[in-house]
Amino acid sequence: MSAQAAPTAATDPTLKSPILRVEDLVKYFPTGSGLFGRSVVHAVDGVSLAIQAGETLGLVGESGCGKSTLGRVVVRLLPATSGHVYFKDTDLTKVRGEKLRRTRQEIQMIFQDPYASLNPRMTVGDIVAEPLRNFGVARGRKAEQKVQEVMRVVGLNPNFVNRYPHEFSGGQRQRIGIARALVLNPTFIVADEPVSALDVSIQAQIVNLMEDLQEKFQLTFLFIAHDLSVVRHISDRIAVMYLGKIVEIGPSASIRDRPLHPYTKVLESSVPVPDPDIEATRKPILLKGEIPSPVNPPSGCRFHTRCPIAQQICTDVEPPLEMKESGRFAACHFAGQL
Amino acid sequence: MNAVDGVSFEVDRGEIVGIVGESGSGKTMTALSLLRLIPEPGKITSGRILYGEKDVAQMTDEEIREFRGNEIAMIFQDPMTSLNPVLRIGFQVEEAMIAHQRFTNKQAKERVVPMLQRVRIPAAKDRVRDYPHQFSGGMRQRAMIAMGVSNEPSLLIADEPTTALDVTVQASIIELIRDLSRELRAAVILITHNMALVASLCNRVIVMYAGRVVEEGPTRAIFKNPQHPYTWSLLRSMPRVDEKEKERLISIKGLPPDLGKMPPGCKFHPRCKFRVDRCFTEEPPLAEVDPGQQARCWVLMKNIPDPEAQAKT
Amino acid sequence: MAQAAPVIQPDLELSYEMPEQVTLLSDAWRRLKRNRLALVGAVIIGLLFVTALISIVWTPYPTWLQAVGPTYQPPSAAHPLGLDQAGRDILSRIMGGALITVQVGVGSAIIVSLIGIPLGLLAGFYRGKVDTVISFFINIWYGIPDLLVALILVFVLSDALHLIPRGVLVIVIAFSLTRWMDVARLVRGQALALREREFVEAARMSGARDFALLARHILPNALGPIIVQATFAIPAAVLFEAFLSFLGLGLPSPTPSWGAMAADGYHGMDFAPHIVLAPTIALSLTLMAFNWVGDGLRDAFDPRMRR
Amino acid sequence: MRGTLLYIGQRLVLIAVTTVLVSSIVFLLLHQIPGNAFLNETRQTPQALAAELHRYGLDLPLQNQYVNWVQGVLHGNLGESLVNRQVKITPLLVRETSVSATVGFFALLVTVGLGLILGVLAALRQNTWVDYLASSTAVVGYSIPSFVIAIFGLLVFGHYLYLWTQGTFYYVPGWGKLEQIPVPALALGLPYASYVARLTRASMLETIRTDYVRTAWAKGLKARVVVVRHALRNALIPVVTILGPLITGIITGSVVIENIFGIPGLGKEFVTSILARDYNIVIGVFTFYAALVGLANLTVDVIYPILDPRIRY
Repeated sequence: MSAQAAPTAATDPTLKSPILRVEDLVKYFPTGSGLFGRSVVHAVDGVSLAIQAGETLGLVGESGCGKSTLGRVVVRLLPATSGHVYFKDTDLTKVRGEKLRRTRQEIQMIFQDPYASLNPRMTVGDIVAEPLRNFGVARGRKAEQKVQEVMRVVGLNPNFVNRYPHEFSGGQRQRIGIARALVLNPTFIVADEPVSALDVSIQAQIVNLMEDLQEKFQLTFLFIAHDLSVVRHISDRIAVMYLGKIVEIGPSASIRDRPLHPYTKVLESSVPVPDPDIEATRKPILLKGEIPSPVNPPSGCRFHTRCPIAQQICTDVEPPLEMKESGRFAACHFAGQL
Repeated sequence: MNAVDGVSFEVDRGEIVGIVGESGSGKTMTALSLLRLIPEPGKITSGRILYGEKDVAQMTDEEIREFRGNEIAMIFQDPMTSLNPVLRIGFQVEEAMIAHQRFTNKQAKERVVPMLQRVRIPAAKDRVRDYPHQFSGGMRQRAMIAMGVSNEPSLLIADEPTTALDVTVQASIIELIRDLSRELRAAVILITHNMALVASLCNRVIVMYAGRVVEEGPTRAIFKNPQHPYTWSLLRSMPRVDEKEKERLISIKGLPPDLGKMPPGCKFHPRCKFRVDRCFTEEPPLAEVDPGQQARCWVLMKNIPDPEAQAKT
Repeated sequence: MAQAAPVIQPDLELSYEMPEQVTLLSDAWRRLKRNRLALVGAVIIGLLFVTALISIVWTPYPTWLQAVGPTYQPPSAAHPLGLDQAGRDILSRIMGGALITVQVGVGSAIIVSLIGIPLGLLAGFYRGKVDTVISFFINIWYGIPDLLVALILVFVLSDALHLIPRGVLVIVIAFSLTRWMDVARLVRGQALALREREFVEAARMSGARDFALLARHILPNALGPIIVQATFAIPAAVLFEAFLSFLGLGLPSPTPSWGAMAADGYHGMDFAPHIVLAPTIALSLTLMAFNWVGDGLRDAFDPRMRR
Repeated sequence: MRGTLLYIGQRLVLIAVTTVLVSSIVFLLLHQIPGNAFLNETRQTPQALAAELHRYGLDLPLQNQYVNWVQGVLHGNLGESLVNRQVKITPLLVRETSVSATVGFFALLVTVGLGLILGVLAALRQNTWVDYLASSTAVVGYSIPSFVIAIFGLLVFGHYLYLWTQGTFYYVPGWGKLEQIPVPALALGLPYASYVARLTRASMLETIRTDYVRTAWAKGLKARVVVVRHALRNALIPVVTILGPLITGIITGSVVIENIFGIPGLGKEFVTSILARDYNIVIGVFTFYAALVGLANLTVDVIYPILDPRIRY
């Protein structure tokens, strides 16, 4: 590692103690098992980022941008096509078998769909206790106590250990999912759209809970969501993804005040605010065309087909994700000009 | 079980009214009942739906058929499942126009492409022969809107029209609805769970909870000066994209009530932080609190000093 | 933010009553009990099993005994279902036939499941080469008249090669060898779909090993459709046996197979229809009962399909 | 279009491979059997027997016999009957196939026609006597094996009808007259018709509740248009998917039906030749069956995308 090398998003010098570093991560999915020629979906295409211990990094993007895939590759639910994911000092893309299984003690995941992420045939107690059982951490009475303790922490009545998931409401189920993720005392949690399936009034409960837990247990979150308002609220830093690539990373507040990438700007301008006075003057920047297919992504900058300020160079040369200011990275030839 | 109980409101020509509420609040049922589209075995047990002088609830089957899509059109939440997967987009729009004899088959055919262009579907000429699965979510919703406005109805009901869509697409669909309502001078009822969307599009807001209207009034009043604790808390439970300082969200504890197990008294009292004894036993009426603004509450937010502090405990 | 670590104030939601506790299985059972057709089916199946058990120790006359009275004798007090063309007591033979039916049906359902479930799980869960091979068999079999292959198998295995004597066993084996693909296909599809479900991913994240994933998460959730499929395998096997025996290719002569009895009576149909009526009604009732219970189970496990 | 032709081409190759493969299995199975049709003949000199064996190539090692047989199949030559010497199998089976196909076609007509009509009626008149009658017929009908229906058919049409009409109407089993088709076709088709009726009813009830049918109502379309164009068309899709297995079932069922009614088709030939140990014919019939089932499945798969544009090859 030479001293002159420009910092990348994976080696962000403003992060004092990164717990996770993702370098040039690529995930392709083969598609169409046609006999003649096969194509690949470029779901995640060269992503680099780093997460500071104890922070929440928000990963935001629209459907199909690859944010969920990225989350799953990071925790190794999916194997990477290429690239590295360093957690502390181990490269998660290289471990396998029993060693991979052991990493689950430190890395956990909260899932989007509180209906689909709980096994309908298991009681809540069994669901929350499963990680304990798989790792032989606690058994019998001790496991029971641990389960009840965790349930209390996430705001569930511990008397309901023998109930089945379908007897709970969406918000309660999401709490069960959080309890399962917490029971092994992990350090890093990937939360994949944890509130998007919930009603507004319930979303706030879960968001508050996650904030409390983070403070109490010094957790590090990768918080994946499509809703910029939620991501803004919960995250210290935000990464914006478009068509398999990260277009901008930076501290949440500075992105809000002055987005560097045109796509970030478009996204910011599109989200309505519950205030009729602001809404009366807000003018969303409307994008032309449709999101291109990840099977056949555009040349150069992937956003150039829809970008309001695109020029010839954007079609020809792909802009790297580079540090534009201290701690702020953007992949754009004309960063900050929209 | 009453999914919707004693809901009254009116919509004027050219007005955009928002009905907000969470799932199970009865907002969709209210909208469906306007066109008598409530799924079996549900039915309208009492009340009138006056459209001008006509009562929709009393119409014969043929009358209601002539009425649907002609006077009142509806746009549904999920554009994927709401379009027939085996019929071409153009045909589905055409069909809506022929149904009311406003246009001959030939006229309808000729109007399809302009109609799709009007809802800003690019390359409409080539895409009329596409099937719904060949359209993106946003384009499908545009096609739904084209179908809805093809007979120039005077009221358009949009049931969560952007919930299934990405935020950048949502922005353009909302613009489209705004523009069309202006061009057609049609009234719009926007049904949504998203308060921010209401702030951006509507003149007036109806807030529903547990099958009832809990608050109603001009958009500005509702957002700046909400009187019902539910409206007030809902506004503070949503994170805002322009949030300057990280403030803890005010969450509404518990869950909305089950249709089968409605609490006595005010339906919101089990979750309400400002309740008084009366709320437990007696259901408040929807009463005027300010000119044009009504709320269904015994307490009213204006009578509570420093509600923020009280809500956070 | 120099506060002390916040004390978490959980929203215990204690004030909310939970609905009465119901497990998925008990819920399915409740739905099944409300299905009248399935109940009638269950009663008929119950009778069939009881009859089969009784026939092991007692029938009014030995099923093979000829000339217990005049041939072709219509139903009478002594012989409630009459006598057949060889003067055998039809009631006794119907009872004996019940035992054969139960053996064929239940035996086939078990063997089909024993072959199909593991293969389907392997193919669906591990995909890759295992899946390619198993799917190849499934696809080939999907495109051929499998019962006719089974028919030839019975003929070859017992008559021609004398490997297995003609009897219930060879029929069960031939049927299972050609029909395990049904179960395998279903289980494979279930496993393929379930392995992508979030709760299986969550179990992986919980550190579950493959065996635990299969045994605790995938199989229990696929059990409903498997039970339904296995239930439908019973009438299919029973029908196959009847079909073979009717053609004279199934169970050998004195065996009281319902199919063979129908074939026996078929020639004297115009003057002694009772000989053909008894076995065909017994057979149809049995098939109906299993189909009704199968339908009931399907509706119970999958409320979406409910009428 | 090119894709479809390519697909059909691939499938035809696959059918050919499957047919040869499955027939090979049958060939090899049957050639494991010691003895053959000749051994049953008593008055035969060893020389004559050897000559016969040689003529049929049965004196060759198994692998040579197999190669000869495969070459024959690829040229459309299935050899000669072992029992009726010098009778060429291919033309015989082609003739018999046309007989079986006629019965099978009418059975399919009963299955699909009757099944669809009953299913749609039951769904449209859900929970009325029409529904109860159709549903209970179906629920009984699909459990009665076709040979049982055949026996009852014979009893009624061949025996009781003769008695009741003093011999005016009488059904004669056999083949060659038009009036000999309906009873076997009904016997063969009824169980499956019941199955189709049940499936159609369930599928119809499901589509009637879909969002796109609600959209069709909201457009103000006439009830007939909603039911036929929007509901029925989509309800047919799952019905088409089971046509393949249905045809396999009808072919299997025809084996026993043809024997009961004395119809000189493939099924009768199949049983006769098994009992007579005329293995060449058994293998031949099987080759025909495998090809028929393959072609039937292919036909269904080609029809499928016409009904459901989401499917493309």
